[in-house]
Amino acid sequence: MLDKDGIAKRIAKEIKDGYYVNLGIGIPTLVANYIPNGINVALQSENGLLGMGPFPFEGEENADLINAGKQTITTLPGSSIFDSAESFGMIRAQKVDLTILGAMEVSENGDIANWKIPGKMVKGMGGAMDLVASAKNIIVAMQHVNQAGESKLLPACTLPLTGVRCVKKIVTELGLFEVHPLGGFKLLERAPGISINQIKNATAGKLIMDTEVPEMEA
Amino acid sequence: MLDKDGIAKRIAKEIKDGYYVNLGIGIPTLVANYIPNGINVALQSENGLLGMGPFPFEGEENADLINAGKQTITTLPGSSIFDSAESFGMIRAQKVDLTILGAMEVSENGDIANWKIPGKMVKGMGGAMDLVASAKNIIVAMQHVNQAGESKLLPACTLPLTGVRCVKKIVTELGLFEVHPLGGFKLLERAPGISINQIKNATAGKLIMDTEVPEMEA
Amino acid sequence: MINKVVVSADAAIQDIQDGMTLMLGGFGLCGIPENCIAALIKKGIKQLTCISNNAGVDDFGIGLMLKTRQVKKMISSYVGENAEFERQLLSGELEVELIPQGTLATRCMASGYGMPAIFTPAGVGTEIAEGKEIRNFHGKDYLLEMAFDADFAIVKAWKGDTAGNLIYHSTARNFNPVMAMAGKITIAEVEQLVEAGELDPDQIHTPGIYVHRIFQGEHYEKRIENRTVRTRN
Amino acid sequence: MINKVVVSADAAIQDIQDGMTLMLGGFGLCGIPENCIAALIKKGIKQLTCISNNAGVDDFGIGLMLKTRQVKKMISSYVGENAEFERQLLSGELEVELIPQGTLATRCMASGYGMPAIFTPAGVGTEIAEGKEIRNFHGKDYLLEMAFDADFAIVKAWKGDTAGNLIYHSTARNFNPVMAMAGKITIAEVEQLVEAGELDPDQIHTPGIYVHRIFQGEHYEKRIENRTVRTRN
Repeated sequence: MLDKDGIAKRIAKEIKDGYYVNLGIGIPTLVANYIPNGINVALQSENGLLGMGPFPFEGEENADLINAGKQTITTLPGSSIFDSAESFGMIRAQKVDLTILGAMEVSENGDIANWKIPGKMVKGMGGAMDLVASAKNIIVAMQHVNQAGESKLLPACTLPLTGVRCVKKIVTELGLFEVHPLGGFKLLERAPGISINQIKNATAGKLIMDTEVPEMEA
Repeated sequence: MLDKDGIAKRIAKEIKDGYYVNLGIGIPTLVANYIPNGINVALQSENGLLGMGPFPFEGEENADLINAGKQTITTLPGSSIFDSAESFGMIRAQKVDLTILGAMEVSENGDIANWKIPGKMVKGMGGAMDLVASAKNIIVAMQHVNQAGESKLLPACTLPLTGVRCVKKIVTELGLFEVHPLGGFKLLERAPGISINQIKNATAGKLIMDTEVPEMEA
Repeated sequence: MINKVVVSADAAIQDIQDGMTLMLGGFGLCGIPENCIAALIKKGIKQLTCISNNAGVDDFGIGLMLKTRQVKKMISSYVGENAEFERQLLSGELEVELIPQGTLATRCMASGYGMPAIFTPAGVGTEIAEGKEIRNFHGKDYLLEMAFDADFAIVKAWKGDTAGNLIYHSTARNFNPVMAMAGKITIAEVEQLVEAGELDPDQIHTPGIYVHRIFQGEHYEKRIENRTVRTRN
Repeated sequence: MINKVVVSADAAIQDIQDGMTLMLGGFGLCGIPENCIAALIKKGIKQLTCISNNAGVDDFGIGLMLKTRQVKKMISSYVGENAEFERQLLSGELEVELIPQGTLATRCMASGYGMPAIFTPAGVGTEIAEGKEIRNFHGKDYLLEMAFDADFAIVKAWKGDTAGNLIYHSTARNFNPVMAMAGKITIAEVEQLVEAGELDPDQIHTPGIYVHRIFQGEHYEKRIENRTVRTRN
């Protein structure tokens, strides 16, 4: 079974040299720690920054330099700053190669719900609806089941949608899944020590797999 | 009768303190020379400059600094540079207070034709169609009649239009005219030494006037 | 050049009326017009509709205007951690319209660019699309979203000059330039106000034509919402 | 950071094919990609559709590509003083589409902002509106104009870094930033190429994400089309 860092680490392998990547809040943020050596990427923060660097050293925080999670961060050599309209302009124009974000539910046709639970205080969708409507490649990082033990990989989402037919891959603590063009979650890799049966039991949506499903490399 | 500088001088009196003004090629360019003392204006050049200054001194021309007429110019303290989309964005958003341009024909409902003569090589409309479609105040500077001696103030334009119902005032060598909201050219001022009859004879469109029409102040 | 300087935040906001629609720049607590918010509270202008990406926190930013019940409606993309906000929302005292962040930014920009409406795919297939016109271009669906119409835009910049030109610092830029373009009247507060001519024309982020009033603010707190650091080894 | 540097104009344009659509930055002869134009002529790529505000003059800029009959179609707002252009146009060798300058710029920007179409009042009531959808917003008519679709955008900047970030100088900015955003592949030639980190992130006009290839050009002539001066007293 993967922990949060394990999920982030597996997702990091999906990043190719030269990618511009937008990382959502939560597990996706951890992905930055596992980008392989020799892979040059630039992180886009939708509040208006390309080339986001690590957190500043203590005492070097700058209130004017934050990421989309409102965390103090740094720039890297080659960074650029722009306004919010240009930021979402480059997102809509698909200049960002990969978007990694969390989800409450994903459906077997790639719909995603991650912004609203009816009856609970709604904080807003932030930039998520723009990102999922435009990104050419979206990977979801999430737990396989919710706190009630129910599968988050569903035939259809039950929560209000953030976007439709947009998720390409999902990494959970149990494995790596691809959303099949004709519908269904195709299991590509099992997490270390996880059996096919464990995955079947935790997946409410249609599960597809080849006869042999490899275990994820460490 | 006004010469070109006289026309420019009369138009300059229409400029109010704090105006942003776009000047077209030809007579309108001369208006910059007659802006009254104490009137602060900023000239917008649609290739991407606010705060256009005079021509550079000989030897100080900069190939990177030109106006919409491709003339070498200078900036003034407080100038700003921007791209072509932002330039026409501010024009469309009516941030430019006054547009002054030349015309081949103006109709009595304020239509303007100034870009194309059928059968002749067409060079293009440049920024004129954007300017006339968006400007809240347009003054036309032109000769009252064409080279064939025909009136350019017409019931309806005969040439292909640049924009419709947009011209507010016209200054020719014969006088200052306002386009009446219900149609017609209202004569507001006669050029020095010009009689009402001279103006009537040179104006094909409907001419409107009060019983007394003052002569233009020098 | 045209001089846009006013003496203070109080002077800058003096004709803002109850019931008006304001755009307020900033992302989270970063790049917010602290001085103008204080002046709006001091003057007690009420029933405001505020277009702002966020609503501040309980004791800073727009949160301060919520506490004094000056806001009738928030138009935002994310309203974050704000207990008073939540209380007013649940009690029905406060109206909230949630909009995708890119749509919010682009509806501001549309206004500044004289475009009455724009097309965006954000929200297609979601409840955001309800009642909106959907149009397909090249096989993809887009929503038609209208340009915002705001009585005032209030922005915060780093440097500004007397002609109203603005330069922002780092990610405190965010929504400020697109809102600066979009206000019927735009008020800019700056950390440093300089004479026209001191800023390089090539480095202006917001040309002065968009700015109607400018003043140098004071006592910037620039609060950090989420301080994250690395420790040195 | 991602490195976008290529060795030369020849390398930058090596996969441009006959019949493609190119955007070329510049206004008049100001801010034009001189090196790439020379490389396109050297390689002899033909049947090009060129989106560019102007078409150069007889012996400079795009005019050079007209002389070598490499251009099938020009999409411009003003085609100026160019005898060869006029000859080819009248003889039917060259196709020309004239577009209002603001529409041209905004159709580039729309492409870079992922907006499939925009509304503009420019051309309403004129022959430009023929066959186009007209829509009324708040009592005013607008034309629906489509985003451009260009295989390559070729722009010229003053400074650039290895990550593709660009800074333009003075009014040589013009169409370059909006075209840089809009190309499927964007090539930037710069007068000075520096290492990533040497440019201030706040002063970048075109973020590197839009630029696929960058190189330092040489022998910039920067010809002046209309030299106008004052004499000193």
